[in-house]
Amino acid sequence: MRLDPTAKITNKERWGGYHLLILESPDIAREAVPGQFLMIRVAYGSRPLLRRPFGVHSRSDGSLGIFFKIEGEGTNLLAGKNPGETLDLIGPLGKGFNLGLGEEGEAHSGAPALVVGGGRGIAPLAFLAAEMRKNGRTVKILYGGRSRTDIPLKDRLKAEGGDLVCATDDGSFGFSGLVTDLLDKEIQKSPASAVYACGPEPMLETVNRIAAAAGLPCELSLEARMGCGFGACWGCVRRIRKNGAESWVKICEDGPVFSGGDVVWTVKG
Amino acid sequence: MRLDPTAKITNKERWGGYHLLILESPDIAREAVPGQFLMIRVAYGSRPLLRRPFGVHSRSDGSLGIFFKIEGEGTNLLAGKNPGETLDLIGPLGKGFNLGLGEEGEAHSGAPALVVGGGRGIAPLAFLAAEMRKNGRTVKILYGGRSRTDIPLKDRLKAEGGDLVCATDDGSFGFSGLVTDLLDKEIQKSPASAVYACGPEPMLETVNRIAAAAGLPCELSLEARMGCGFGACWGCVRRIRKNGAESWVKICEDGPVFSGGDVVWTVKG
Amino acid sequence: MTVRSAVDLSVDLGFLRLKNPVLAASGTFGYGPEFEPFLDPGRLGGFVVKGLHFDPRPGNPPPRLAETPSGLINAVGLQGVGVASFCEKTLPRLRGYKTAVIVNVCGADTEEYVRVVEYLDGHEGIAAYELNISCPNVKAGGACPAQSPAATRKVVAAVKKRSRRPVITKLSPNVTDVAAVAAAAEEAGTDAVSLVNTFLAMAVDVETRRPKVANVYGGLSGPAIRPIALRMVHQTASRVRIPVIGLGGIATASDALEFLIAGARAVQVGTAGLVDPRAALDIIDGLEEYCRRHSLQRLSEICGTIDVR
Amino acid sequence: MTVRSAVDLSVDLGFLRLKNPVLAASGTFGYGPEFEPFLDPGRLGGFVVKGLHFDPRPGNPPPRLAETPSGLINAVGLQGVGVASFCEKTLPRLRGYKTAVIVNVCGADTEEYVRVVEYLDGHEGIAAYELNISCPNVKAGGACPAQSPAATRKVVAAVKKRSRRPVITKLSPNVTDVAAVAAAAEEAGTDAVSLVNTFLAMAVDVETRRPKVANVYGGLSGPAIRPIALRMVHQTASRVRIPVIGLGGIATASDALEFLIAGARAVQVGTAGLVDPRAALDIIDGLEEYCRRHSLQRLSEICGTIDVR
Ligand SMILES: Cc1cc2nc3c(=O)[nH]c(=O)nc-3n(C[C@H](O)[C@H](O)[C@H](O)COP(=O)(O)OP(=O)(O)OC[C@H]3O[C@@H](n4cnc5c(N)ncnc54)[C@H](O)[C@@H]3O)c2cc1C
Ligand SMILES: Cc1cc2nc3c(=O)[nH]c(=O)nc-3n(C[C@H](O)[C@H](O)[C@H](O)COP(=O)(O)OP(=O)(O)OC[C@H]3O[C@@H](n4cnc5c(N)ncnc54)[C@H](O)[C@@H]3O)c2cc1C
Ligand SMILES: Cc1cc2nc3c(=O)[nH]c(=O)nc-3n(C[C@H](O)[C@H](O)[C@H](O)COP(=O)(O)O)c2cc1C
Ligand SMILES: Cc1cc2nc3c(=O)[nH]c(=O)nc-3n(C[C@H](O)[C@H](O)[C@H](O)COP(=O)(O)O)c2cc1C
Ligand code: FES
Ligand code: FES
Repeated sequence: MRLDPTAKITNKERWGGYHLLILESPDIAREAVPGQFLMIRVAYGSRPLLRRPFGVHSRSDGSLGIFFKIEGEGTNLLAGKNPGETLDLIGPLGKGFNLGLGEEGEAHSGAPALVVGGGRGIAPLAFLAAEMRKNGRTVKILYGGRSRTDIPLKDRLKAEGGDLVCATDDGSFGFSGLVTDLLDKEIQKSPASAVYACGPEPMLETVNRIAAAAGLPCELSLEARMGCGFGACWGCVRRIRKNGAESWVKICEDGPVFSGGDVVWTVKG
Repeated sequence: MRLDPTAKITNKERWGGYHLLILESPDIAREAVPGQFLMIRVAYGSRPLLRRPFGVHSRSDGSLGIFFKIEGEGTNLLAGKNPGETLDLIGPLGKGFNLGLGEEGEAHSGAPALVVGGGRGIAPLAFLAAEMRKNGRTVKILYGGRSRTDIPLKDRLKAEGGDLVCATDDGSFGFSGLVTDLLDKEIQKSPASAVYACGPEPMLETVNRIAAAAGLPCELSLEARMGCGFGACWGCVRRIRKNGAESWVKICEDGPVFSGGDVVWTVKG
Repeated sequence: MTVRSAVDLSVDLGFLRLKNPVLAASGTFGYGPEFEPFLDPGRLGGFVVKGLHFDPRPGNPPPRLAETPSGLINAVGLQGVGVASFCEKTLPRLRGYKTAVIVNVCGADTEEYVRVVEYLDGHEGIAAYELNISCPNVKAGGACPAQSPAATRKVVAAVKKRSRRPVITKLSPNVTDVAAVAAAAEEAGTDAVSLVNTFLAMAVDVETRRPKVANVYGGLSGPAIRPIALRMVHQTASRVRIPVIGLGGIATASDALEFLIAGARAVQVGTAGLVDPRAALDIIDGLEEYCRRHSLQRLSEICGTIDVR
Repeated sequence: MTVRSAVDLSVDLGFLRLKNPVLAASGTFGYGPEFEPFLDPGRLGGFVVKGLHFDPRPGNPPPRLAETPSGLINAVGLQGVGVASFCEKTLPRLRGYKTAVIVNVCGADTEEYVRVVEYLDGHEGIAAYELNISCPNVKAGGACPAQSPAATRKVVAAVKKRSRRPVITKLSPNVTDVAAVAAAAEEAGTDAVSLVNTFLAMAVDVETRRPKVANVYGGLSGPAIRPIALRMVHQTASRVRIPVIGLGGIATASDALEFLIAGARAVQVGTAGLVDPRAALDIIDGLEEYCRRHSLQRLSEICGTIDVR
């Protein structure tokens, strides 16, 4: 974890409201593992005031990629940055995915790991899939979005040589329906060793239920508005079960990746 | 006076910290007279919150020029705008110069009008000089700055065919000394019909004293931080003598140009 | 062809029906005519004229304004023309506007508030008074009646006894318990409360070591104060039965909706209108658009519907 | 070669000498170690540990944060590990820092404040206590002892009677007269006051009509509040003799200088450090640069030098 106030933007790509930026930041790149994230300062002055969190989407030779969707003021400002400009980053932050989930002594060890991304949730999963494949693990990516314009990385992920199945809610590309329906189908069809997911809350809850029902280990990357990203403000908590007891746990420090079984979906009281 | 939320920037020039922008805004351009100003929104959102005032520096075919110096956040943002982008303007605002000052029945009617600009104060005076010349009046511009880099418009003003004398505090170009010392010298040397000035407060106070001592009519363009620019907030007042009585008068509405004799320099009580 | 069903934006304050809930705030809309180049005042729910004392007032020396992050400090000090000049020179013009004209009434003491109201009572074309008992720029140190329930009660009761028109009492945010002051005003008979006036504030020029406004303290307005103003409006609306008019940093329809949902019956737009003189109209359009999107026939349905489970 | 004469940035609070006047504020600096990746804590004037109750506390449900123009609303609700865990697991590490460690002390009632202080008194490595009697995120509706001079007097007197260490009382801005509360704390024996804690505030999601923080109200911090905080610090410094520590929206050296010039003896940096974890260091460097530019040998010379003629 470190501050790099002058990470240079070396490349930029755009698909509608989705953007990819490549940032040169050798020290942070060296340390980053899949599932970790960066806190990026989108403006000086105070509008907006807080940094914005983005998962590490790719890594190569001292550079990191982030892939993001324009949601509001911060992401809009970020989308306006151009190669040659610099960005102020903190990273890598949080705990990443367990790349060996479901491999040791589990029922379907050796079967593909299913990686389920909804919309911009694909961001950290691309890095995860790439690293797992480097480790020799078989990976199948399930990539869903509302419409074909919401799965802009499909060609690239395909080109990277992996098994990829797409789903769109409106049926404009690939499987017609929710990516969770696709997951259900895939799990019925053939064995899998583990499920990793990132996306909107309702999707994650369903993924978790499906994985649990199938007896598959599952890791989910969660989100929350973050004040700092490095554990100092206690602003980003989520209800998590640890050794049987529930408590408010910091997503930025103990997450953003949690074991699906530890996440409490409905808090009582 | 009107709002033009989408005045297109058609040209941009830069000399160190000084910038020139050409804005396409036919309706405002048609109405503008020398000495009037524009209120320009430099950012959406609230950082900075208020518009910034800039004198009309030039006009041609439906376009207006503004010439400004980077002083802080607002001017810095403005300097970052590029041709093709649009700006949100209100204008033309305030009352302009009396272009016939010192012409009718005054002692030196026919002698040149002296136009004294200090630093960015040259901005509205360039438009004034151009219009007076169009009206057939002889104009001599006295243009002062700290150093040669602070009188970036010297070549251009010269090229526009006018009489121009420059002064720099450090003697790096033209007369060595304050532009007010130059004014003193010029007035001693040859007759003049009137004095118009814009620049820092201490300069204006001295210009006023020199003009008064020489018995010359004098108009000054004043500044104040402005909340609105169109008379609604009463934030921009200056002590002004009117019919013998002093009061706080709105610079944006009753100015920014005032007769030198009406300005109260030190307020008592 | 789709027929757009009409959205009813009107709000009923009991004593006054507004065509929509968006008013221009006092001191930021001049006397009214200043905005004619930019908008038809008839499109507004109403506007509040700049604060009027009985006699003309000189106001504070400059500098009167300082900018802060997302905020504006002003120390204008209620410079103004006085009631006589207002009624003679400005009011006739305002009568032509097809909107509610509310006059912001100021006073150095209870007696002056009453005198101003009595004078205005003799002239037509005013929908209501807004009692400005909360201006931080007049007394040294920023004290004002709205900082105490007792002082509030006194001024409001005295004015209500004489006024032939409805009275809105404008509250100060510079208090521990704004709802208690609102309750005092309600007891004393005010027809509505509006809040907030500006927050007493300060900025220092570190090079000269002098305050950035000559009056030392001034009033902070603008988006910076919105979250505090909104909390105060919510507290007040939860406490009193009279209508609450919310303001403080409103610049967009979404900002206005926050106040309405939190319990305000109408809103005022101040500083935002200085920056964008058409802000109030954009807000009105945005409210209509919101109603369509949420299939609301009447905007007033959402007032006070905040869900605080 | 020009020899740069040393600038003395140290400030003397009477009970505590700080190497420079810049402290990290409570709740925004974690327990301390969170910032080790970014800075050497030994460069700070000091830091205030996150608020500690006697027992561990669960804190409020999320969402706990909402962003507003130039501001941050938080409703963390003092989630924390409790004194025992702090003294056992964290304090030993803090003893290695070459800076003043101040512990922010919380309590549900006077008794708990006293219990926390007594427990901490048994452990070394703490320079002073900061009594947090001003957190708006604990009681429903945001009430706290610092909203009343009487309640403040009671807590401060009780703690001062037992504490073997200096006590800084942290004041709330949600009051009519902050200087009166400061005076009450002074009478009750506090060694210094720090102000301000956060402003009680609210934001509403207009699509869901729910508050943006689950606790309904939260505390507003950040640059938005600076002008109000600065006014309060000026009022307080003009009233009490004990040192005043100023905070609220400080993000740059110039911001810090505003507070020092207005009468603060030291400052704290809160929200700015969440955004830029090195903000406090940049401020210290900026203060030194200011002293050089203004040929000041000692920064403390400027404290309270505001010119309000
Ligand atoms: C650990 C982590 C990793 C993330 N990685 C990515 C990524 O790789 N790519 C990507 O596109 N997005 C990612 N996000 C979400 C991204 O941070 C938000 O979309 C962004 O902060 C929105 O900022 P904004 O100013 O554009 O929107 P705002 O105007 O601030 O908000 C717009 C909407 O987004 C919501 N939002 C704001 N901040 C967050 C947040 N921190 N988490 C969730 N929702 C938020 C708001 O509630 C609001 O509904 C990540 C979030 C977290 C917590
Ligand atoms: C009627 C009028 C016409 C003007 N015309 C021009 C022009 O043609 N060209 C030009 O370069 N400048 C002009 N100015 C000054 C220009 O408006 C300010 O330099 C600008 O607003 C500074 O904004 P900022 O955000 O960059 O600086 P800030 O960060 O806001 O302030 C930087 C410094 O400038 C001072 N300042 C800020 N606003 C004003 C203001 N309105 N008047 C005077 N000082 C101010 C501040 O006190 C501070 O010392 C004019 C001002 C007025 C009132
Ligand atoms: C320049 C200025 C002048 C003001 N004058 C008055 C006034 O005369 N009477 C009054 O009640 N409020 C006055 N106010 C306060 C506003 O009406 C309003 O309460 C405050 O600015 C908060 O709203 P805003 O953030 O939308 O501006 C003034 C505000 C400003 C900025
Ligand atoms: C996330 C967060 C947590 C806070 N926790 C505490 C706390 O535990 N104790 C306390 O006295 N103040 C707490 N505060 C208030 C700050 O210490 C400070 O008083 C306030 O934020 C204003 O300063 P700032 O604008 O520099 O942040 C907290 C503030 C924030 C933003
Ligand atoms: S974002 Fe600050 S603790 Fe997690
Ligand atoms: S700037 Fe608002 S009245 Fe002049």
